[in-house]
Amino acid sequence: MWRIRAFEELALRGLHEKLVLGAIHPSIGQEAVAAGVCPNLDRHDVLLSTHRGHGHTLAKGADPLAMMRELFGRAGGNCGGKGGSMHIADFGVGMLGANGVVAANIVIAAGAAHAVKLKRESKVVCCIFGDGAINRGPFLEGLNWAKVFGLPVLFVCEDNGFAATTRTRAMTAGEGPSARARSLGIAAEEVDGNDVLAVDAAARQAIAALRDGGGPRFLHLHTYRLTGHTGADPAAYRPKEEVEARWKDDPISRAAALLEAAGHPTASLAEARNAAYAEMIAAYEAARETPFPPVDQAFADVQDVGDPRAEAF
Amino acid sequence: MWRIRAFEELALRGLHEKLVLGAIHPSIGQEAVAAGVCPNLDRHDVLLSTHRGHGHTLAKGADPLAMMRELFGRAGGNCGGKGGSMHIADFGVGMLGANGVVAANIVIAAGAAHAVKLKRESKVVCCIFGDGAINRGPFLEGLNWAKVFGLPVLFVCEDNGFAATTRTRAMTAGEGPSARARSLGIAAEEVDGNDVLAVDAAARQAIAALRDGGGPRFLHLHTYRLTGHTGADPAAYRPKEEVEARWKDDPISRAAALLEAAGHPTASLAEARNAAYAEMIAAYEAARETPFPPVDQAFADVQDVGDPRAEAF
Amino acid sequence: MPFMTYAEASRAAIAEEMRRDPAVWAVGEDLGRGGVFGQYKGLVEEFGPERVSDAPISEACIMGAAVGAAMMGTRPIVEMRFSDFALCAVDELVNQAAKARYMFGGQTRVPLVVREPIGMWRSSAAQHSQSLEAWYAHIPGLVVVCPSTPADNKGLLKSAIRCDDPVVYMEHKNLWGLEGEVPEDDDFTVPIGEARVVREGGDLTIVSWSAQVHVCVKAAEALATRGIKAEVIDLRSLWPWDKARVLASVEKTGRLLIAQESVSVAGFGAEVAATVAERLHKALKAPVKRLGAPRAPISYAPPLEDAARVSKEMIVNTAEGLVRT
Amino acid sequence: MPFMTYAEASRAAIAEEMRRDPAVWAVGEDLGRGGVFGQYKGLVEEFGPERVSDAPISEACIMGAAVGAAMMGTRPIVEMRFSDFALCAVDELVNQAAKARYMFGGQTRVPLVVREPIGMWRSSAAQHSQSLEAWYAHIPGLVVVCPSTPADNKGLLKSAIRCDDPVVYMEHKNLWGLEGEVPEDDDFTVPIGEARVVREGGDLTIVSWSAQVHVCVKAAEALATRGIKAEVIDLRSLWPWDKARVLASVEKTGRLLIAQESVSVAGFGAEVAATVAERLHKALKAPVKRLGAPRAPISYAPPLEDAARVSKEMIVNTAEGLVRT
Ligand SMILES: Cc1ncc(C[n+]2csc(CCOP(=O)(O)OP(=O)(O)O)c2C)c(N)n1
Ligand SMILES: Cc1ncc(C[n+]2csc(CCOP(=O)(O)OP(=O)(O)O)c2C)c(N)n1
Ligand SMILES: [Mg+2]
Ligand SMILES: [Mg+2]
Repeated sequence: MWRIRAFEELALRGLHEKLVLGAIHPSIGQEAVAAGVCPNLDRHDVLLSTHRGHGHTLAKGADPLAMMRELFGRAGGNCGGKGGSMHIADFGVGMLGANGVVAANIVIAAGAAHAVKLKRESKVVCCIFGDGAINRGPFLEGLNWAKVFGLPVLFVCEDNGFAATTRTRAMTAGEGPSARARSLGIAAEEVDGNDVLAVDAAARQAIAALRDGGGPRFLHLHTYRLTGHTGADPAAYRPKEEVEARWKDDPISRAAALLEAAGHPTASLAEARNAAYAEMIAAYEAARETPFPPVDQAFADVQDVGDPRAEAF
Repeated sequence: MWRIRAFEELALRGLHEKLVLGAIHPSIGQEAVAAGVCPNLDRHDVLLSTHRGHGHTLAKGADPLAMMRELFGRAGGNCGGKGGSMHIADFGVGMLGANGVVAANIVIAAGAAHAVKLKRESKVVCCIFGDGAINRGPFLEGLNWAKVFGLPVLFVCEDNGFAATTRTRAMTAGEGPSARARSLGIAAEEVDGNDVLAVDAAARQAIAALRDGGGPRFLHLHTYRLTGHTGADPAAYRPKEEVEARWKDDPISRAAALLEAAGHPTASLAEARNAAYAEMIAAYEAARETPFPPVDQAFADVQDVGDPRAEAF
Repeated sequence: MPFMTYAEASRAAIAEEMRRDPAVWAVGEDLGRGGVFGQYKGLVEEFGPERVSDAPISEACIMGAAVGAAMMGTRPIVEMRFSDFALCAVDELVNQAAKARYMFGGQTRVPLVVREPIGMWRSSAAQHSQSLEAWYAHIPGLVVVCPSTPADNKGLLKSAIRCDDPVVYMEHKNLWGLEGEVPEDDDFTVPIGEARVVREGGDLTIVSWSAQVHVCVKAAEALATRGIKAEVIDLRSLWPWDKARVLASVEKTGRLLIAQESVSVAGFGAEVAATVAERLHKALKAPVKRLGAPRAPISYAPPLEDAARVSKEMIVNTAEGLVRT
Repeated sequence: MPFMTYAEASRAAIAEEMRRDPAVWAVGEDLGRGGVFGQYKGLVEEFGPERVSDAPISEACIMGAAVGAAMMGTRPIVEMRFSDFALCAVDELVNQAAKARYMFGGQTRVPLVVREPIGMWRSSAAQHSQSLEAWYAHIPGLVVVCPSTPADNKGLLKSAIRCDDPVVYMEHKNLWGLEGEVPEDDDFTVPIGEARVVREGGDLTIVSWSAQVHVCVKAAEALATRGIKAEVIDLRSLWPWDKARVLASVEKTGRLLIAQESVSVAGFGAEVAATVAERLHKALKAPVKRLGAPRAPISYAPPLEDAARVSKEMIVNTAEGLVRT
């Protein structure tokens, strides 16, 4: 979790220093979701994420330097600098992408799992999305699909209470994500998403069930976004007291307290924290030194047939 | 119900005589849905239907001659011959259209009810759709919307067990329509859709609740399509015995038996039947004598600004 | 005349029309807090949350509900946030809104305005940078408007709200902060379908729309220093588009250059070029010429993003080439 | 060479490619019973319901799932039934399938084929008659194919299935029953991007694609009886499109007529016309000319539906006008 926190704090610094040029969506305060879910996936398992995907991507094993380069739009970024934060992806570690369109990855995840089934592979697919995503059609279509075809997908609703500036509760009918999943015959569990151990346990169990071929599973994880929606959002739409109160529930502090209580020396925790920051600062420095990709990359990887250049023949 | 049956049998005759040129989707065997639901709506209430909408439209009060003309593509059809069966509509009686896109009317109905609320009118909106429609995204989005905004919509799932050649059961996860509605906090009731009295009672109650401002309601009506999906479909994908067995459950025969048991003279039933056929035969004959619309109608009602003709200036 | 930004001008247009006509309302995600670009700021305070309504993340339902609400006598303004997200609601716009009036034989109308901000905007990458105005110009039943100045954004948005047809209203994200003089008059509107001659000239005609117009004007200024007088025409709307004005200009200049930010292949520039070539073949002193984006998605990295732009230099060089032919 | 229909040719193409490559599979509504036009008949019997899969009515998920499945190493064929319904899945096609390879910097590919039957077909009216090939030609990342004959439908569909890019494959509903000779050879493919010269001639070039090609051929026959030799070119694919072939032909004939079934305004004909006008201005003996549908939805009533068609007579008359200029 410290690695995620450090990465995003540096990404925010990059934003202010105009090294990061597009929008970034920090997951500060939500790290227990990434840290609790993703380590339960093997490297060859597949993960799909959201616009708020740095943490998930790191936790799936992506290289922070390549990620920082991507956020800076530099050569050697995971996507060669062409995607940026909202399209961060590392197919080498089974991370099939953040997505700039809310809920779009839900149907893509269903299809990834469909391929797993067709190819008789043993992989599982995990798809993380926000609480705002459950009101889009693909949520219904993708969950229905996964259940109908009995596919190994773990759907994870990372519920931070907000969709941009809007409290999702006000725009969500009924009891919410789990009730919807259950109405589709999908076993669903609700967990405190800031309790990394609880998330870990629930994810482990659900993923084991997937591997046993029981069809899709659903986790609803309650958390809170401690920052603005984007790096530029002051989040003036919620009272300061609310945010302050939620800082007390910071998943990192909670985990640290647990570890301390379990006898972990405070020094070793500080060490972990310092190592995380050192790693991410190094990534930051190295990324800023990396050049932008060569301009001809703008015309590469478009498609095999047909030349993208307007003047081409 | 006899009027609907007679209308559609004549429409099928029109298909075979090449008077009806596009596809038609008969609701033969499903008439109790239209006859049970629609008379509970006032004329100024609003109805939205499906590609299989002749019965609903008639039961909402549309003129069968104008409808038959529409099916024949003639002048004086409800849509001036421009829509045909799949776009049958009669805004004069609050029938806002069949729709060629499955589930599309669910979100449009939510919006119609939104206007009712904004204008502080007392109308209610009724939206009928098939069991196949519940797997499309607009089902989720429209129901969620109606509930979130507390809108007066009666959602009616006309469940005939099939989506074209596919048994919907096989493509539908979970317990089905009502469970999904309930997961969105919408009160839902399941009714024998071939029992016109039961449908009528359920619809009456639900519509009364709408008028009391309780937000959307949901009815799930079980029925069976006794014909093919379209007028041209031999429905070879289901055993003859299945269809024969279902003919015993024909809602018209069931209603007739009830009426007879209640002491209605058989003759008066036959009279009603004969009157229905006479009415529809007259519509058929009058429609076939009606000319096609003038060609310049192809360019009318496109839009106020800009001329649709390619050569126009 | 007061000075205001393109975003402020749109707010003024909506406020005036909402005051004028109680049937007008707006719906979209985050509108209660002013919208993602602040283009609804202050409106909920004046008109309340029913008429400036939040929405769930349900683009298909936002659009579809607007269709139903429009058929029932209200006049919704639909906010899609980025035109890219409107791709989640294409059935509702193209199969429903655009066709309802026609396929129901004139029984209904669908007076709605869909705001779909377009264009490249500081490293927004492939899913937040598209300009698909050509798509909607191709769809019968839709009106397509692409304002380039604050005054036009007020006047055209007011016309769009008053229009009885569905209007795809495409503001450019890079223009939100652009300032300019904007008439205060409540009755000020800009008619849809009339191009604006931004700059007169007799040597060649440059046709453009949306943010690209400003690049064309800079190019025309540079051309003027080289003795070339370019007439710059801002189409303002793509359907209907002001054929008469464009043809009259090209008849005068004998040369046509079209510059667009959107992808060149099958873009709207092709329609303009083809129309002029069809009608003014003999009057043309040089071939018609288009400049547009390559057929590649938009990149995040700035130098790659820039590779998709039609720059002032490209316009100047191409225009010179045409005139020196 | 065996004789078969356009629909049968497509079945043969799929069967051969499914035998050849176990990664190929098909998914869509009603496929298990042969598909709504019988274009999958017999396939489920040979390949089983996993590889010829039914689907719920979930166009967005059919398309989106295909994107995921394609990224994971399978090669889905997606059936949309009518291209109109593909409008329920535009985000999945345009924001996801078309852009994934690029925006992830080449880390993945999305080898899928979307079958989207287009065109007017016996009173199908506004929501079942559209031809939106121009839309997809405008979208970077997509390949667009519009076969007009049984042989091409086999050869191009096989190429589409083998292609590593997402292909929008638009068959014309009115051609399903068209018969023609079709090579049996498993290795027979038609390369994407090569136009077909249907008929040679030196007086003018007629460019078309999809079902409209057959109307053009009839028009060319009629023109021949009047002493006018028209060269008819079937583009076969709109992206990439065979510019070289079209330009060479117009260089020879000096005249270009484009005929398309789809709406003329902002249609693909504009791209062809603009390209030729840009490059061959001096070689043109007459203005380029387009014929296409009016900018109106398609009607149900046959005489109104016909009013949207580009007829043989219109082509003949326009061609004569160009040649007699
Ligand atoms: C289809 C679509 N609609 C709207 C947006 C704009 N948008 C980006 S993030 C966001 C909020 C998403 O909320 P949620 O799913 O809860 O995720 P969170 O941001 O809270 O992590 C919105 C509305 C989008 N990207 N895609
Ligand atoms: C979005 C969309 N997908 C597919 C179709 C083709 N189609 C027409 S009717 C139909 C079956 C619909 O089933 P259901 O909703 O149960 O209605 P029913 O036909 O049984 O009345 C299908 C798949 C369509 N019209 N629209
Ligand atoms: Mg959220
Ligand atoms: Mg059904």
